[in-house]
Amino acid sequence: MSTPVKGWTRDEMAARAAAELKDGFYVNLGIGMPTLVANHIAPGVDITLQSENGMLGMGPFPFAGDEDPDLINAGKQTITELRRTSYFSSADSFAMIRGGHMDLSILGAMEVAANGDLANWMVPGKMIKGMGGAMDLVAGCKRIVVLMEHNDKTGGHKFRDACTLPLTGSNVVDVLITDLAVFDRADRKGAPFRLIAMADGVTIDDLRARTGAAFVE
Amino acid sequence: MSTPVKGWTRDEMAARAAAELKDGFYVNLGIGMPTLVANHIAPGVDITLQSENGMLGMGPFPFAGDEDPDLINAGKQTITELRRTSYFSSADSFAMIRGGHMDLSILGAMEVAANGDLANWMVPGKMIKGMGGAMDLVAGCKRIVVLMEHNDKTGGHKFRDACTLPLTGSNVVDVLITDLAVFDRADRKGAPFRLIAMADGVTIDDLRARTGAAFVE
Amino acid sequence: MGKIFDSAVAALDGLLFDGMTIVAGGFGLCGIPEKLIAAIHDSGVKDLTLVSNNAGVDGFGLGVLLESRQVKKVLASYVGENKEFERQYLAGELDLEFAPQGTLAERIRAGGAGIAGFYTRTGVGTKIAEGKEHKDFDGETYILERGIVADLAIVHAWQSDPYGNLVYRKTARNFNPNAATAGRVTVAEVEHLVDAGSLDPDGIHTPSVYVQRVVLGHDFEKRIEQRTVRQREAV
Amino acid sequence: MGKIFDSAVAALDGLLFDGMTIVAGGFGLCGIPEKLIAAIHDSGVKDLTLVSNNAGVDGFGLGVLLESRQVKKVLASYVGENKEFERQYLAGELDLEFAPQGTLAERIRAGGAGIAGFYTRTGVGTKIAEGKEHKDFDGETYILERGIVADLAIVHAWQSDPYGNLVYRKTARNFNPNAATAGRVTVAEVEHLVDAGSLDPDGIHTPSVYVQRVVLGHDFEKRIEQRTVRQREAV
Repeated sequence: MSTPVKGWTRDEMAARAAAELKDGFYVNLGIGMPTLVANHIAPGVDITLQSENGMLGMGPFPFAGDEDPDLINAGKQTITELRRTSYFSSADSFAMIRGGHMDLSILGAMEVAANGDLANWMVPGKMIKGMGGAMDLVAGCKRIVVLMEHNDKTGGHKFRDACTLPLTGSNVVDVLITDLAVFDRADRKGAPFRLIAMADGVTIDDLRARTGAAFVE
Repeated sequence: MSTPVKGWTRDEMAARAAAELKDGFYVNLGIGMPTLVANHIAPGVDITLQSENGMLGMGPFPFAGDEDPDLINAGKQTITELRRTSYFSSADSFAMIRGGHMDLSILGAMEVAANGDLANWMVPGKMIKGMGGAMDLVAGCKRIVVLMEHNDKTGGHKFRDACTLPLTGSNVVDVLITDLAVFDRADRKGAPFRLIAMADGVTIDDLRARTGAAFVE
Repeated sequence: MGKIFDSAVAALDGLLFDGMTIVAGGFGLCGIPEKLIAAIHDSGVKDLTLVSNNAGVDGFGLGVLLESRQVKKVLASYVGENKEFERQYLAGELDLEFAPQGTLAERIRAGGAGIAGFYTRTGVGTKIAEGKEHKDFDGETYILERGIVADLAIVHAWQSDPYGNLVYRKTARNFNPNAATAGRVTVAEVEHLVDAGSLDPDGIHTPSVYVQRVVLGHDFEKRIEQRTVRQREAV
Repeated sequence: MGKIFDSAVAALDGLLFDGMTIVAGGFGLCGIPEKLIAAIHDSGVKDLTLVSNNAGVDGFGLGVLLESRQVKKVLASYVGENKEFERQYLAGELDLEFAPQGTLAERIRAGGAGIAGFYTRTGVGTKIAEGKEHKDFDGETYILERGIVADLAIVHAWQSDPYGNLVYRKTARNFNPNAATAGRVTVAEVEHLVDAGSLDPDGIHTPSVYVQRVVLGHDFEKRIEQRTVRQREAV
């Protein structure tokens, strides 16, 4: 097909995603790679992080010895509070999400389709752990950014014309950041994904060969 | 028809209604005569009053000089708080009411029908002020007690086979207390109102003559 | 960030337009955003649809917008305290929609929470149910009520921090936290601005995400509608 | 009144029956009613339907009820931390229904609030929407989700006063206030019993009307699932 290219590291992908964060944004970061985004927020950009288990204004991990079992994030990790923090119930937390008050969510994915469909919660035949808050986040946040490897471990397409896995949401992805490239859509009314950046060393032919979805340049 | 009888005073009616209050009850008292009920709660019976503008544990009127514009009841009267008081939003207040958590509400009425229909919010042709929280209270509270004069000023029937005025709720009244008598129903599944007490000097013939609704003795 | 504005006029700058829908907190005259209402009055914006439990009184609260004829429609649960309201309504100059108080509160909450509609028993069998979808659940009949989203929410709070986290005081809370969630933009007038970190994070009623602009008010009138007192008993 | 009970066993006395539905607060192992779960385990009640965001872990939280095979069905949003759960589910011994976390929270709130059903966009176009009523509002498609009422709600709170007014602490609040509204009976275990009048009336999370019984727990385990820390930087 083509010489394998190295592409962006996970941290470089997170830095790309951080560029989506604008001053004053309220943001929910999914579990896994999206949490790395917090390390790349530009100076002067003030972001408030939501944790969907009931917290706005999530702080960093505690110092050893300061862990509080009553203070965790949605990944069940111990965290800290900030001077801006508020706590609320799960129903209030998802009212905030479902009601369109969160500016942005950054999530991982198994598959993304050309029409913005997202699959990230179950693989048929494997034990299903549940969708947690992912379906609510993709249905409710104003803008959804997905961070995922461009291909699976066998080189298979994860950015595809249609998802093969059960969906988390339909027509919900606005920005797709992979280790090879960045794509975005102007709207959710049929606009196609447009390539806006490629990792050093990736050619458009490489990218097309490793992509199962139509996109525009 | 019959010699007019004096019947119960408003305070006596309120005392009758107070007998419906059991220890530990959470109660909402409507505007007007129902507020008198608070004066007749038996010793040893601990009642928590709700005010639907967002308060549980309503205290008495303040002493002169202690009025607080931020502390009013649903009748917009200045009140006080108690050691048990909590405040909450209007949506939370009516979640409490609609969700069936209030044991009892005592309301005034213009008309009550034999099937438990209640009319207490509008008279066609007159300026409509609105139903406020009355429709929510009758739909949501476990038990509805109505306090009203048995007849209107011209002697017309207010307890009737069917209401003539627009309804506040259908099949919602459990107990009807008038200046002449007390009626209750075993359930809301078709049980008729049953006469359980009459004011001194009222005869059953008086009562039947002054009542437009079927009831059982 | 910069959510704190110098005046009610500044806090509303660019947000007002003719024909807009405004949801306002307050119950009677308790907890109403009186400074923001005054600024809306002064702006001259017109053809407003107001969503509020009550419509103020003659000369105060939302009543001032009725007097200046800036209001096209009111959605409320009770409007009994307002003569000018009555005059305009009876003259056919004002559109009026009633919602039961709990249904109104839940519709506002639903709008803020992304709930397009919900089923309630409140109003079944009454005029309020006419024309609404009916549906049976577990043998009981419910009606469908719709969520409400407004172009602007105006609320009154006791305290705000610099982030726009709000705390309300006693029964002045009422519709304010619900209204705050239901505006495409939400502006809060507050009695006290407090330092970052001085509010109890467990005690914040409206998290900052809901509040885009805050103005510190001065000399609030906070009028009492029914001044009721009891007598001190003789010692 | 007398809402305060001496032990979790006493607080649950007379409330448990085979085949019942129990809604439990907690997120992961944070804010779970661990003492009440242990007492339910010891009671031997079986064929339970559990409504809870998660199902505990092996040996702690709701996991103990799975191990003792007291559970017939679980309604949750995420059950990833529990091997025994996986074994029973794959063996067909356990019924499992998933709800998106926000839909689950709203279904519990709705049950407590007398809302039979509500329309949400969450899950439209996914397996979750299969078999559910779809309805368009303003050009967007929503699905109907149902309110949940349980025979019993069990919650964990930080403080209670003698009336059963509850205050939760930090993210241990989570599903607890919602669950507290959705039980036909609600029992709270608390870390601190405080005197009447010592809670701020503006800061109570669960008003007393929702709470029928309270038990003061001792020696809570409050296990941490993911102990994550950062390094102190060298000075």
